[in-house]
Formats: sequence, structure tokens, C-alpha cells
Amino acid sequence: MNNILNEIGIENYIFLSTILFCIGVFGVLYRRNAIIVFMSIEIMLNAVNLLFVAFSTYHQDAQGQIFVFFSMAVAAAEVAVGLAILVSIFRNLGSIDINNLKNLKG
Amino acid sequence: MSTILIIFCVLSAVTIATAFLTIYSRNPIHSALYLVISFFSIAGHYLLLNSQFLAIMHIIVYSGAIMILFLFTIMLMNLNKENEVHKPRITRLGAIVSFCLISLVLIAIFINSKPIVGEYISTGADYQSIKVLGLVLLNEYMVPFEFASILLLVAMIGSVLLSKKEKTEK
Amino acid sequence: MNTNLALLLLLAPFLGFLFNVFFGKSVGKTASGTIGTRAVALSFAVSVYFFLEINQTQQAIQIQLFDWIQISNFKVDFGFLLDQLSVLWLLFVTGIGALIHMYSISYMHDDENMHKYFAYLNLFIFFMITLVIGSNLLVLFIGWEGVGLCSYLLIGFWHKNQEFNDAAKKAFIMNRIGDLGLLIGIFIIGSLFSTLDYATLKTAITGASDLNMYWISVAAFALFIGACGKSAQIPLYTWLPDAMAGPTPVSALIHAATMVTAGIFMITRLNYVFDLAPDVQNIIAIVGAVTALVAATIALVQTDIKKVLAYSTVSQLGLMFLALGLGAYEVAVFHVITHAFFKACLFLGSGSVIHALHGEQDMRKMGGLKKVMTITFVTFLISSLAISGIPPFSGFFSKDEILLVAFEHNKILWFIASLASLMTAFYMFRLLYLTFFKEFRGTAEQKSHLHESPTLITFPLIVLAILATLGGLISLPTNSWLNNYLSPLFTKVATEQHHFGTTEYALMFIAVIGGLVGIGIAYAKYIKQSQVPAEDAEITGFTKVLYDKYYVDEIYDFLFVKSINGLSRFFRDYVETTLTSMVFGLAKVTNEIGFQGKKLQSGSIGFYLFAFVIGMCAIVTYLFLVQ
Amino acid sequence: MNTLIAIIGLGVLCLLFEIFELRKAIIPITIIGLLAVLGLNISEFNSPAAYYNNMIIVSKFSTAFSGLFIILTIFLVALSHKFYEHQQSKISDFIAIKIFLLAGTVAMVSFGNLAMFFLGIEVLSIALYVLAASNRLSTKSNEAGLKYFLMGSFASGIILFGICLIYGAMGSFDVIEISELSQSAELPVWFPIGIVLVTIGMFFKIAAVPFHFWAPDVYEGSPTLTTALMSTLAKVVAIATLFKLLTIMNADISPSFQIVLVIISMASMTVGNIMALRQVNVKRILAYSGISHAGFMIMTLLSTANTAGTLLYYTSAYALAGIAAFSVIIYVCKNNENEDMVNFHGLGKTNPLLAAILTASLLSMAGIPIFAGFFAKLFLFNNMLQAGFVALVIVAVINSIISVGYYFKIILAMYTKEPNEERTGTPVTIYAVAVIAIVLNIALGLFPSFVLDLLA
Amino acid sequence: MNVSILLIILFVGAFATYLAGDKLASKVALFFSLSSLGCAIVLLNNFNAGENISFISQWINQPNISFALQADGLSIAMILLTLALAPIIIFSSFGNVYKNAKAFYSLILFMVFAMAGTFLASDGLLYYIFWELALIPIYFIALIWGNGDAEERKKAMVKFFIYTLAGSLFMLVGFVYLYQQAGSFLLEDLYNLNLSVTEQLWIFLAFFLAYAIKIPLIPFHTWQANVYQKAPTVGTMLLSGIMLKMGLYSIIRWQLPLAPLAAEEYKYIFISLGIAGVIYGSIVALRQKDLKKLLAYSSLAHVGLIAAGTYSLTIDGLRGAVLQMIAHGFVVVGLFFISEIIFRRYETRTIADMGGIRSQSPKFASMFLLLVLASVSLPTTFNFVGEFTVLYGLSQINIWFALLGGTTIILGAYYMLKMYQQVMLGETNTKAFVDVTFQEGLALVIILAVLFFFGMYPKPITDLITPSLENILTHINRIN
Repeated sequence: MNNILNEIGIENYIFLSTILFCIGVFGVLYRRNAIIVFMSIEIMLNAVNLLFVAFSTYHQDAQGQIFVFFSMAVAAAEVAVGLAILVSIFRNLGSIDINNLKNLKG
Repeated sequence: MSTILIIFCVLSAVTIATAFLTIYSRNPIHSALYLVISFFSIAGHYLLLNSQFLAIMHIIVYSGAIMILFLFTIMLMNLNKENEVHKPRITRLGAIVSFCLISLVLIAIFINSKPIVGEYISTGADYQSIKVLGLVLLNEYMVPFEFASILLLVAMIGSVLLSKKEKTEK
Repeated sequence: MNTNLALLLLLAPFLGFLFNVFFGKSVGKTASGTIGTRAVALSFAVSVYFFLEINQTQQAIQIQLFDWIQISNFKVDFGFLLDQLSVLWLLFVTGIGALIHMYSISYMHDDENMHKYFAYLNLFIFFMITLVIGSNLLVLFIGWEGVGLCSYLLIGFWHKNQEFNDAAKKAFIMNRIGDLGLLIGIFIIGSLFSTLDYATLKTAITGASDLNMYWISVAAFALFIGACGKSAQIPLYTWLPDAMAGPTPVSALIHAATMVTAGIFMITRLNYVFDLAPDVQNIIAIVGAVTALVAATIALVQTDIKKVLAYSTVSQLGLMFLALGLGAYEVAVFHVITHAFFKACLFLGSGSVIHALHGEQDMRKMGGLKKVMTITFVTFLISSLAISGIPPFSGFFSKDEILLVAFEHNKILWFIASLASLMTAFYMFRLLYLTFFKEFRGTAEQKSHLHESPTLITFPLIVLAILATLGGLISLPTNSWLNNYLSPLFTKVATEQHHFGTTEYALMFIAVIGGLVGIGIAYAKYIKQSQVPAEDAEITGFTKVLYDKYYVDEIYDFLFVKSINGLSRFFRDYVETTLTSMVFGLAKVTNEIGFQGKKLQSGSIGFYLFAFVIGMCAIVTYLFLVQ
Repeated sequence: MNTLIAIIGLGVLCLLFEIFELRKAIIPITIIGLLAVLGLNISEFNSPAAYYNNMIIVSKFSTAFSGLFIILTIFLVALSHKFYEHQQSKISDFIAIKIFLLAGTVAMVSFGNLAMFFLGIEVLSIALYVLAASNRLSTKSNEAGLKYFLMGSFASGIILFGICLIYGAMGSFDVIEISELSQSAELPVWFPIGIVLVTIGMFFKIAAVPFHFWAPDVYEGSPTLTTALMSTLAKVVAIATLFKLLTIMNADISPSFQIVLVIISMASMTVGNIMALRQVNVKRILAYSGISHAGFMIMTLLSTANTAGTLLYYTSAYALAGIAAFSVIIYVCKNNENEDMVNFHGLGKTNPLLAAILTASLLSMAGIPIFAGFFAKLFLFNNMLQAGFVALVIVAVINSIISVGYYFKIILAMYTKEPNEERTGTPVTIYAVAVIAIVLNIALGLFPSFVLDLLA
Repeated sequence: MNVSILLIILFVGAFATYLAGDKLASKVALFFSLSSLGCAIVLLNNFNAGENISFISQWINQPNISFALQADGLSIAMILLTLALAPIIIFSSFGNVYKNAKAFYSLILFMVFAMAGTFLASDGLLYYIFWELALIPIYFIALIWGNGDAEERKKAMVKFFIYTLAGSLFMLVGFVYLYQQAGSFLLEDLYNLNLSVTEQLWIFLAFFLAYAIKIPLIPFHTWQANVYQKAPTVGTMLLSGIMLKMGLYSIIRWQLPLAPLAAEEYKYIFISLGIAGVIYGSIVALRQKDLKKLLAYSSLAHVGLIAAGTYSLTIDGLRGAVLQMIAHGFVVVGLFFISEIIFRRYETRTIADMGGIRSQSPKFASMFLLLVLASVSLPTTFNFVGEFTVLYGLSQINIWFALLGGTTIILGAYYMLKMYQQVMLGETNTKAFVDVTFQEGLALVIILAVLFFFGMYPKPITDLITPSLENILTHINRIN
């Protein structure tokens, strides 16, 4: 099988990942629902994962893909902890609107 | 334009669009579903890049585990309403500005950077079959692999800690 | 031997001081006074011994005790120089000092702090001796400041009265202005000649070929400022009349006979410096003459008996400075001595009067004391004649010599001096007439207590009157013992013995006539017409200006005291606060920024992340797009 | 490597103790265990080696810092006894998380592969998210946890992106390979961008301006012991890791990057100090103080060739002072809703010893001699002047002056105000930790060579 | 035996005092301060006999810092000043009862320790450490045992601390910079540096800031009056008697020899600043209502002259400055003690509330007067020797400096006598004033004895300090 990078070019992957990453950033800034913010972060991580795989192909090296595994593990762990925190907040406040979380300031 | 490029473009468009919709849609459930689609399209990219194992893994972990967790939480909190008030305009403006800024900056840098010279030459070596991945992961990357378990252990203890009621509270 | 004696001379009054400080109160008043007097008398005895020895050997005695101050190019010893000049000064300082101590035993007997008084008086004698016998300018400076201190203590002796304290303070501070001048002079001399020692200095000056005339003049001028302060010359004279706040014997001792002559002593001591600065000498002469005249005019209308005498002192000191300025050092010294006799006598006489009147000093409330206070009157008369320059009393000789010298140099100065002499005769006899003649004008209460003073008071008066009469003998116009005695001191050939021609005799005659005219006017006014000076409120016109001393005190007060106090308030209230707020304003601003900055920390995750992203963009842009 | 394994073993042991109902023994055993680990760590000091395909590289740098982390963890574990008095049932979880966190930190300073680095930082972060939110009934703790979590994940994303770009440029995660490649060939621009992004992510962890906003809020909201952990251990780890990262990956930092570092350093110091001036909450004050100290620590990155020792010294001094200060805060505020300065009123009278310790630790942070904080600043200034950053040193000096303002506010509160509550009880562990920490601090001040020369 | 023993005694003393408990603290402190004074005298003897009493040991290898204590004549003189004043100050506090006395006296000894260290240290960094260390005890002494409104005191003290620290931190930067050039903090290595004029100027200014604030010179003096007023008298004594001498000493020891070209180049400016301080301080002192504030401003005036003397870069200026430092140390301690004695009886420091004391307490009045006279530098007092030498040194630079600096003898007399008049003279106050007690009297007599003895025979001190000053001066002149 011909290598696809000859056809697509690594730059395109970089651009795609960057845009995806930036959308993630945008989501973090744009939304006030903690869960969506959270999802945005997942988008960011996925963007990076995609880039990892692309680079892995580019270098023809397995390490990039291995790293994606770790990245997934991290994402899973973060999700577990993050959702636990969210649930705990929801229990205390009845809301997960991050705009309501302004008690600590100054 | 080759087929692969067309597939790439379509997949990319889907990925970006669904990612954007994830953020844009008001209903958290919709967001979650869009995100699932986005993840699938990313898995499509993986397939395109010929890393089938990773694609499967990705679908299992993200769509299967993480997204279910999300959905579960959304349901638990009963958030499936479009009740979210938008952030103040200034904040949204700030978000958009920073989005444009960061995209522009990053893309500008990548465009500015000197183009990758030379053909991409495939050596033909196997680097992404399950076998190779397994070997690398469990030989070279044995320590991080083990350490990832610590990570998950910490996450587990943490989740328990955050949810467990104190016994001494009387 | 000499060292021990010199130390005895110096330390006797100091021990008297210590004794009075520590035991004066317990031993009782008379004992404390007696011991104080004996201490000074002992010094007098030693002084006489030294006088005899020096008069015989014509050799100055140098005594070095120890190193005192180390300066880069020289070091200052603590040492004594006993020569003709210092011994002469010692004689009348300790002599008159002893008499006044004796006088004080009686005069101060009613004061509860008599032991303190004697302590201060002894301390004064100690410092005066230091001043006189110091072998260099810095030891002189010890005495110089020391006598100033004692003057301060004694003027403010009755320290419950704040006015007296003000007077004391004023005296001290004005003296200090002069002292600064003296110090500056010392600095310049020190750096020019690398020594402050009189003897070395003299050889250095006489031996040197190329002297820096400019700096010598500056030094001389600075020293003269010092002398002005101590000897109450314009512009630093105003403290002396105020100093009359002290007990009268103190006025006699410090503010008439001894301390105020320190300036003359110093200039005479450094005559070789002043000889090199003719400009400064001219200034001295002019200042002296003007002081003599101004003070005399003020004295014309004063009604306080001691004030008259005080201005008279200033005036006489002015004459002495005139003589100094004209280079006639020995004449100035001569007048110092005669003046010491008669002015001390006058002060003590006035003290006797005040004592009799229980503290009354206003001449308008006196009169007719001739009958009750005969001895006081007679001695007072003799001294008045002496100061008025009537032959054959001592004042005639000394004053006449000054006038002669002045005439030789400058007719205007002579005229001013003569005018001052005439006025002197007038106001002295005005004083005499108002006090001793006619009827008593005080209260009946006072009248009933009028009495002649006790022996302890009259004895010094008599002695001083005799000295005032005979004092002129030491320097007769044609055969001056004093000039010969002092001649080793001077580098210039001492003023040649006057050839007594017609001019000289005519001048002498004019002077005497002048004196008599003054007396005559006084007689006409106060005996013939029985005038009594008007009450304060009724004084008008130029008399008022004179009575108020040309408003010099007010002017000084306005120019210096008020302005410096105003400045102080300004500094305290505005400059200090501004400085503080400037320095600490920075802290305030920082604090305020911190307070405003708290708003930035709004608690909003969105904003925090926004800042994060912006910061990241800025860094990345700077690094990869700008560069 | 052995250290890392032993630490993980200890963490697992903690969990086992819970199972065997030996809660009382957990803390003593853990402390003893950590001491043993410390000994093990020291034994590794002079035998640098790379383990498992360069995954873990044990060097002097890593062992020295690991030692510091272990010591700090010992203190934090010792404080746990008193702090979690009322949460006995969770004690094993708390302790185990701390131990794993320590494992993460050790992995971070001794990584030889970016995968280890990333996993280490994630272990650290996730443990901290949990600890920050661990007081589940307190809304403050919740808020702190969520804030830290969201922003921390965001920063993790940035770091990951950075790593990805590095990988894209180099085709390897092995730092030694990367280092060799970075010196030889012409690099794609991805590499420097990757480095910068990773650096930015680490700046977030250190709380450097403008990535610092989370710190005051999270410090204030978190349980005090967690705050202590964040402000001492976490910050030190982050800066040490960043230092190592920059040292290993590109030997010479470009001049423009230096300018960025200088500006961030200055901004951190200034913002931290100025913002601290008007705070009333002691934890917030220490948070801002931590930001300013981050600025100081960043200075070491400017001339990495010879500042490793200084960094170790600075971080030790700062962390020890922080531990002492926080143990006093734990004592003072144990019964209070908040940590406002009011609670410290009159401490000089009610508890002179702890007041003195807090004073000493604040003086150390302010950089007053003979405390170690002074020498830390001195050595730092020395290095910076040597490298020619005069303006930076001047700004640092001005900041030291400003910092005295708020440190002394606390001291004044302790000594000039009247106490408003009785203080009872003498919690031995808190005393012991505070005293030992401050004594170590002063000892560092008196014998700075001991630490300074470790990495010379 | 070397000088480190002094520091050890004081340091141990500080701890022993704390352990002795509140009742014994003052006595223990006195004992230790006296024994350190005794040791210092023994050391002086050894020094005069030519024995080496320095102590040097390597402390930190990298950067190269030594624990170097060196004593030349100048240091010994300052040490003796410190250690002689310390017992007097401690002794003078016996009439007061302090809360938590053990901490109080312990802090005093600790401060003395730090100040002694400052005078002895010959390694730049060690010196700096002692310099800063001296600040902390006085801060606490003034803060906790001070008088007046607590809030205001707090503000004043924080300002003081930050202000002085601000100055000294720049000095630290200067030191570090010097270290870069010399590779060592040791005094002699730093002396041997050859820096350009610009470098020297910056070094000079960095040091100047530290010293000008500490001493203080105008316009950096704004902390002084407030702190002097609000600190307990013991603290004020320590501050004015010894601590400000640290700054003056440092000018001579560190600033001038390290930046000689700059010092030479700009000496007119700095002399003028000192002299401006003389005049300004004197004038401000005239209208002060608070006795301690007045004394503070008088101190400002005096140190202005001393500083001018040091910046004159002549042997006379330096020697006079050192003499005047010692003299001023004793006088100012005496005067502050006087204010404390009045305060003990009248509970006030406002001058307007006093008056007529002299009639009731002759002994007190005499001693006060003698101190006033010493303060206005009457000949035969030590102050005169110092002031004369300083002014002489200034006159060698420019006669106007001497003249303007000399106004201190006029203005000084003015405000001191005015103060004396208002406090002591006049009608007897209705409030009873008990004459000095034996303890108070003893302390004052010792001070007066020192002042008058050395006023007449300053040779021992002059001989002690001159060689070291000449040595420093050769360093200053090494380039010219």
C-alpha cells in the first residue's frame, strides 16, 4: 500500500489537528457548562492524538502510537476524576455552571 | 485529486464540524452525541493512516468508555435541557477573539515554517501492526506502561475518595 | 616647679568649684564663699609669683602637659604659655576675681543657691585662667568656650525667671557665633602654618618669606569675628546688655572686667597675624569706633543703672578695639587694665546700691544716696571721673593714648572716639547725679531700709577705687612701664614713645575739656534743672529710638530668630511631611495597585483561561512570528 | 529507579494496611518507609545510571531533587495525622495518594523519555485534583478542585501538544536522542514550538504570570494540607522538571526565549508581590508569595549551565519555609472557617513558639539573613549577575522589598494584636514538623555549601 | 584568643538570657554584656601587643564566602563603643519593668551581637548578614515594647524596616557585582579591584542608599524621628547610639575604599548632603514638641557632620568622624536616658508639659546640663575633639564646608539650650520630680566620665584608630 502521506502531506494533518485543538480551546473558553468544557478538553486531547498518529506514520515509528495509548489512559483517568469532582459539586450546589463558581476570588 | 485526499477532506470536514457542533449545541446530550461522531471520524483518520489497532482502541476507549461516562453523568445530573444561559457577551467575544488568535498564530507559524523537503519515502518496515506495537509497548515502554497503571490507580483511589462518605460523621 | 605652680594656679579655682559642687551645700554659705574666695586668692598669689619671675627674667615659661588633639599635619598639646601678656592678664583676672568673690560673700548671702554661685564663679576663674595661659589657640578655645558657659550659667543663675534664661541663652548663642569665627580662623591658621602653638606660630610667621596674604587676612577676619562675639562688638554686642540679668558681681567680673576682654587678649596675642592684614585692622578700628559711639548714644538715655554701665562697657570695649585696629596693642591692653579697675568698681558700686535698695535698678527711683552710702558714693565718683577721662585718674591716661593714636591715624576715627568720650562723661555723671544726688525717689519702705553696705562689700570698692585712681601710673605718657614690659610680645617695633609736642598737649586738653563738658551738661540737666528721665511711656522722638537701642534687638529678632523659627516650622510642617509622603507614597501607590489588581482576580475560570491563551499567543507570536 | 519502585511499593502497602484494618499504623509506617526510601535514594546519589531503555535516568540532579521531595512528603505525611483526624476512614487513601504523587514527582525529575515525563506530570496533577477537591462537603474545596482540574487539564493538553510537536520534529521520545538531534541537524520549527508549549504548560504548574490565576483561588479553597503540598512540593517539582527539560533538550536557550523568560520572571515576581499586599487570607498571601517565588525560580532557567545547585538550594529553602509556615497555619486555623489574618492575632502571646516559627519562615521567604531564603536569593542574584541580567536582579531586589510588606503584615498581626481566642492543645506532630522544618531551613542557611555543592 | 569569642559570648548570652526567665533576664544580660566588654578589653591589649586576633575560616565554597572576622584599630574602637554602650543601655533599663523581659533582653543581646559582627566582619557577605540581622531584633523591640498608639507604631516600624531593608538590598546587589569581579567577598580582595569610574559610581550609589537610609542622611531620614519616638528608650538608644554608627563605619570601611574614584569624583555632592543635613536637622529640631523627636533631629544634624567628614576623604575627616561617632554614641545614649528618666516621673515626653525640674533635682539638672554641653561639643568634652577634627578636615576641602558645617555649634546650642530651658528651667512645676536614683545616676556618671576623660585625653583612641584609617586612606588613594 502506498503511503498516504505522499498523497495528503503531513502539513494537512498538522493543520487539521491545530484547528481541532483550537476548537477545543474555543470550547473551553466559550461554554459555561462544566461538562461541555470537559468535552472540549477531550477534543484537544484527541486532536493531539491524531497528530501523534500522523507523525508516527511520518517517522514510520511505533512510539507515536504507543504514546497515544498513554494519552488515552490519561484521558480516561482525567475523566474519572473530573466527573467525580463534577458530581460532588453538583451534589453540593445543584449546578455545574462554572460561572457560579466565583466564591474564590480577589 | 486522489481518492485518499477526498476521503481525508471529507473526514476532516466531519471532524471539525462535529467538534464545533459539540461546543455550539446547547443541549449537552447533543454535544455528547456530536462528540461521539467526531471521535468516530478521528478513528476514520486512524484507519486512513493504516493504524487499525489504534482505531479500534480509540473507539473502544473514547466512544465506549469515556463518552458513556459522560452521558451517564449528564443523565445523572439531569442536564438534558437547553437551559444553559449563554455567557456574557464580553466573555463570548473574548472566547472568539482568543480562538481566532490562537488559530491564526499557530497556523501562521506552521505556514511560515520551512516546508518539509523531500519525498516521503516509505521504508516498508512494519511499525504499526499489533505485533510491533505490543513488542514496543511491553519491551521498550514497559516502565511507562506500568506507570500508567499507577496513574489509573491514583484516578481510582481519587474517585473513590471523592465519592466515599466519611464514616466518622455521626 | 613651674609646672606644679601653674597647675596650682589653674586647679585651685577648679578644686574650689568641685568643693562647692559637692560639699558647698553642706558646709554652709559662708564657708562655701570663703573657700571659693581663698581658692581664687591662692591663684592670685601664684600669679604674683609668676609676674615677679617673668618681670625679672623676661623669659616666657612654656609648660607642656600632654598631647591633646591629633590633626593630620600637626598635633595640639595641652600646654601653658606664661609670658608677659598672660601674667598681666592673670594678675587682674585673679586679683579682681578675688575681690569680687569676697564682695559676693556678702552680696549673695541671702540666696539659697550660694554654693552654686561660688561654684560657677570659681569655674569661671578656672576657665579664664585656661584661656589666658593656654599655650595654643585650642587651649585658648577651651577657656573661651568655658567662660562663655560660665557666663551662661551665671546670667541664668536665677533660673526660675525665664527672661533671665533667655538672656543667658542669647549670650551663649551670640558668643557661639563668634566662636565659629574663631574656629574658622583656627582652621586656616592650622592649615597655613601647621601649628596652633603661639610660639611656633610666631617663628613661622616672622621667619617665612612668602606668606599667603589672602588667607591670612581671612583668618584674621575670622578671628576678629570671634573677638567680636566675646567682646561684644557690633554686630554681636546685644547680648551684653541683656547679660545684666545675672547677679551684679557677675556683671562686674565677667561682663566688665575679664571675660569681655578675652577678645582683646586674643588679638593682642596674635598681633603678628593681624599686623599682616592691614585691611582687617582697618575693619577692626572702624568697628571699634562705631561700637564706641553707638553704645555711648544708647547709654545716654538708659534708666536701668546696670544697662547704662553695660553700654558703657560696650563703648569702652569699642575704644579698645579702635586701638587694636590701629596697631596700638599695648594701648588697648592699658585701657583693658584701667577699665577693669574702674568698671569693676562701678559695677560693684551699683551692686551696692541695688543691694541697699533690695533689687531696685531703675535710676528714676533712686536719688540722694550720697548721704547714706558715703563709701559707695566716693568710690563711685572716683571711678566715674576715671572713666570720664579726668586727670589724674587712670582712665585719663589710657583713653588719652587711644585718642592720640587715633588722631595720628585718622581724624574721623579720632572725632568719633572723642565724641564717645564726651558722651561717656555725660552719661556717667547723669548716672551719678540721678543716683546719689537730690532726694530719694523710691518708696518709703525702701527709704527706711537704706544703709551703707557691709565691709565685705565696701572693701573691694575701696581697693578698686584706689586702683582706678592710680592705675594710670603703669603707663605714663612719657615713661611707659607697660610698653616696655610688653614690648617682647610685638613683632613690630612698639609704638614709639610719643614725642609730646603741642599737638599732643592740645589733644589732651581737648579730651579733658570734652570730659568736663559732658559732666557740665549732666550737671546742668540733672542738678540745676533737677530733671528726672521720663517714664517709659512718655519717651518720644529720637530719645525713644535711643532708649529702645535703635531697635537692634527687634531687627535681629525679626531677621534671625523669627525667620529661623519660621523656617523650622515650615520644615517641620511641610518639608518633612512632603518628604515622608514622597517616600512612602511609593508604598501607597503599590498598595493601591494591589487593591485594584484584586479585581482582575475575578474568580472566573473563563477569564483565567483567556489570560492563559492570550499569554500563550503572545509568547508564541513573539518567539516565532516577530523574530 | 529503585527509589521509584520502593515508593510505589510503599503506596501499595498503604492500601493493603487499609484492607488489614491497620489504619493507626499507616502514618508511622509510611514515615519509616519514606525514611528508608530516602536512604535508598541517597545510596543512589553517586551511581548515575539509565534504566529500562533510558526510561528512567538516575542522575545527581534527579536524586538530589528526589531526596528533597521525599523529605517534603515525610513532613506532609506527618502533618496528615492531625489534619485528617476526623477523616480516619479515608486516611489510607489520602496517604496512598500522597505516596503515589511522590512517585509521580520522582518520575518527573528522573525521566529519560517524554512518556515518563507526561505520565509523571499526570499522576501529580490527578492526585492534586483529587486532593484539592477532597473536602467533598465544602463548596470551597469543590470549587478549588474544579478550577484546578479544568485549568490543569487544559494545561495538560498544551503540554501534550508540545510533546507531540517535539516528537514530530525528532521522531523520538528519548531525551538523549532528542538532545543529540537538536544539536546536530537543522530542525523543523515544530521542535522549538513544542518546547515552548511544554514550557508554557509547566509555567502553569509553577503558577507563573500570566498562567498563575488559578493559584490563589485553588490555594485558598483547598484543604490547608493540600495547599501546603501544592505550594511546596508541586511547585518545586514543576520547576525542577522544567529545568531538567530545558537543560536536557536544548543546551543553549535562544536569546529571544531568554527575553521571554526574563519578562515572565519579572512579571511573576511583581504581580505576585503586589497582589499579595492587600490580601487578608493567609493562604492567599502565601499563594501570591508562591507566584513571586516562581518568578525567582524561573530566573535559574536563564543560565542553566551553573544554576542547578542554586535551584536546588532555592527550592529547598522555599519549600522548608513553606512547610513550617503551613504547619503553623494548620494549627491556627484548624477550628476556623477560613484562614484570615484575624485568626493569627495575638499568636505571639498565646503560642510564642509557633509564632516564632511562622515569623522565621516568613523572614526566610522574605530573604532575611541567616535564614536559607536569604542565601537562596543571594546565590540566585550571583548567578544572574554573572550571566549579565542586571535589570532582572534590580527588579528582583525591588520585589524583595515589596514582599517584606505583606510578610510583615502577618508578623504584625501575631505580635501587636490582642488574641481573640484561647488556644489549647499541643499537637506534637505539628510542633515537630514545624520545628524540624525551620531548623533545617536555618541549618541550610548556616551551611549552604552542603546543598549547594551537591550539584556543582 | 580571637575576636570570635566576643560574638560567641553575646550569642550565648542571648540564649542564656532567654532561658534565665523574666526575673533574672536583665541581670544575666548585664553580666554577659559586661563579660564581653571585659573580653574586648583583653583583646585590645592583645591587639596592642601585636597579637593576631583575626579569625578566618572558609564558609561557603561556591560562591566563595568566608567567615572572616578581622579587627584593626577602627573595628576595635567601634566594638568597644558597642560593648561599652551595651551594658550601660541594659543597666539604664533597670528602672523599667518590661513584660516578657526574657525576650526583651535576649533580643537586645542578639542585636548587640549582630552589630558587633557588623563591625568585625571582613567578608562582604558576612558583613551584610550581620548588617541585616541587626535589623530584626530592633524591629521587634520597637514593635512589642514601644510606646504610643499601637497602630501608628506598627506603621512606623514597618516603614522603617522596609525602608532600611530596601537600601541594604541594593548594597547586596553591589556586593554581588563586586564578587563577580573579584571572585571573593573578602575585604582585601575587594580592595584590590580596579573598576572603571562608571562601575564605581553605581557601586558607590548602591552602598550610599543603604548607608544614607541607615544613618540617616537627608532626604532619607523620614523614618527616623517617628521610630525614635515610638521605640522604647532602650531601643532608641541602641538605634541612635550604635546602629547608626554601623552606617558611618561602613562608609569608611566599605564604601569609600571600594569606590574611591567615585568617592573622589563626587565628594563635593556628598559632603554637601551631609552638611545640608546638619543645617536642616538643626533647624527642624528647633520646633519639635516631643523630646525624643528633638533628640532624633539633633542626631540627624550630628551624623550629617560625621558623614560629611567621612566623605571628605582626608585623614582628619575620617579620624574626626570616628571620634565623633564614639562621642555621639555616648552623648545620645545619655540624652535618651535623660528623656527616659523624665518619662519615668512625668509620663510624658512633650516638652511643653515639663519645666522647673532643675529646682527640684540639682543632680539630675547638672548631669543633664553636662550632657547638653557635650552634645553642643563644648571643649573638654569628647565631642569637641571629634567635631573639631571633622571641621578641620572639611576646612581642608573648602572653608565654606567648615563654615556651614560649623553652624552646628550655633544652631546646636540654640535648640539644645532652648530645650534645656523649657524642660528644666523656669518656675517649679507642680508635679514633683524625684532626683535621680543611684542606678540612674551611675549610668549617667559613667557616660559623663567617658565623655570628659576622652575629651581631655583622646590619645588612646586616636592612636588606636589612626593606623587603620591611614591604611584605608591608602586604599582610597591607591589609584590616584
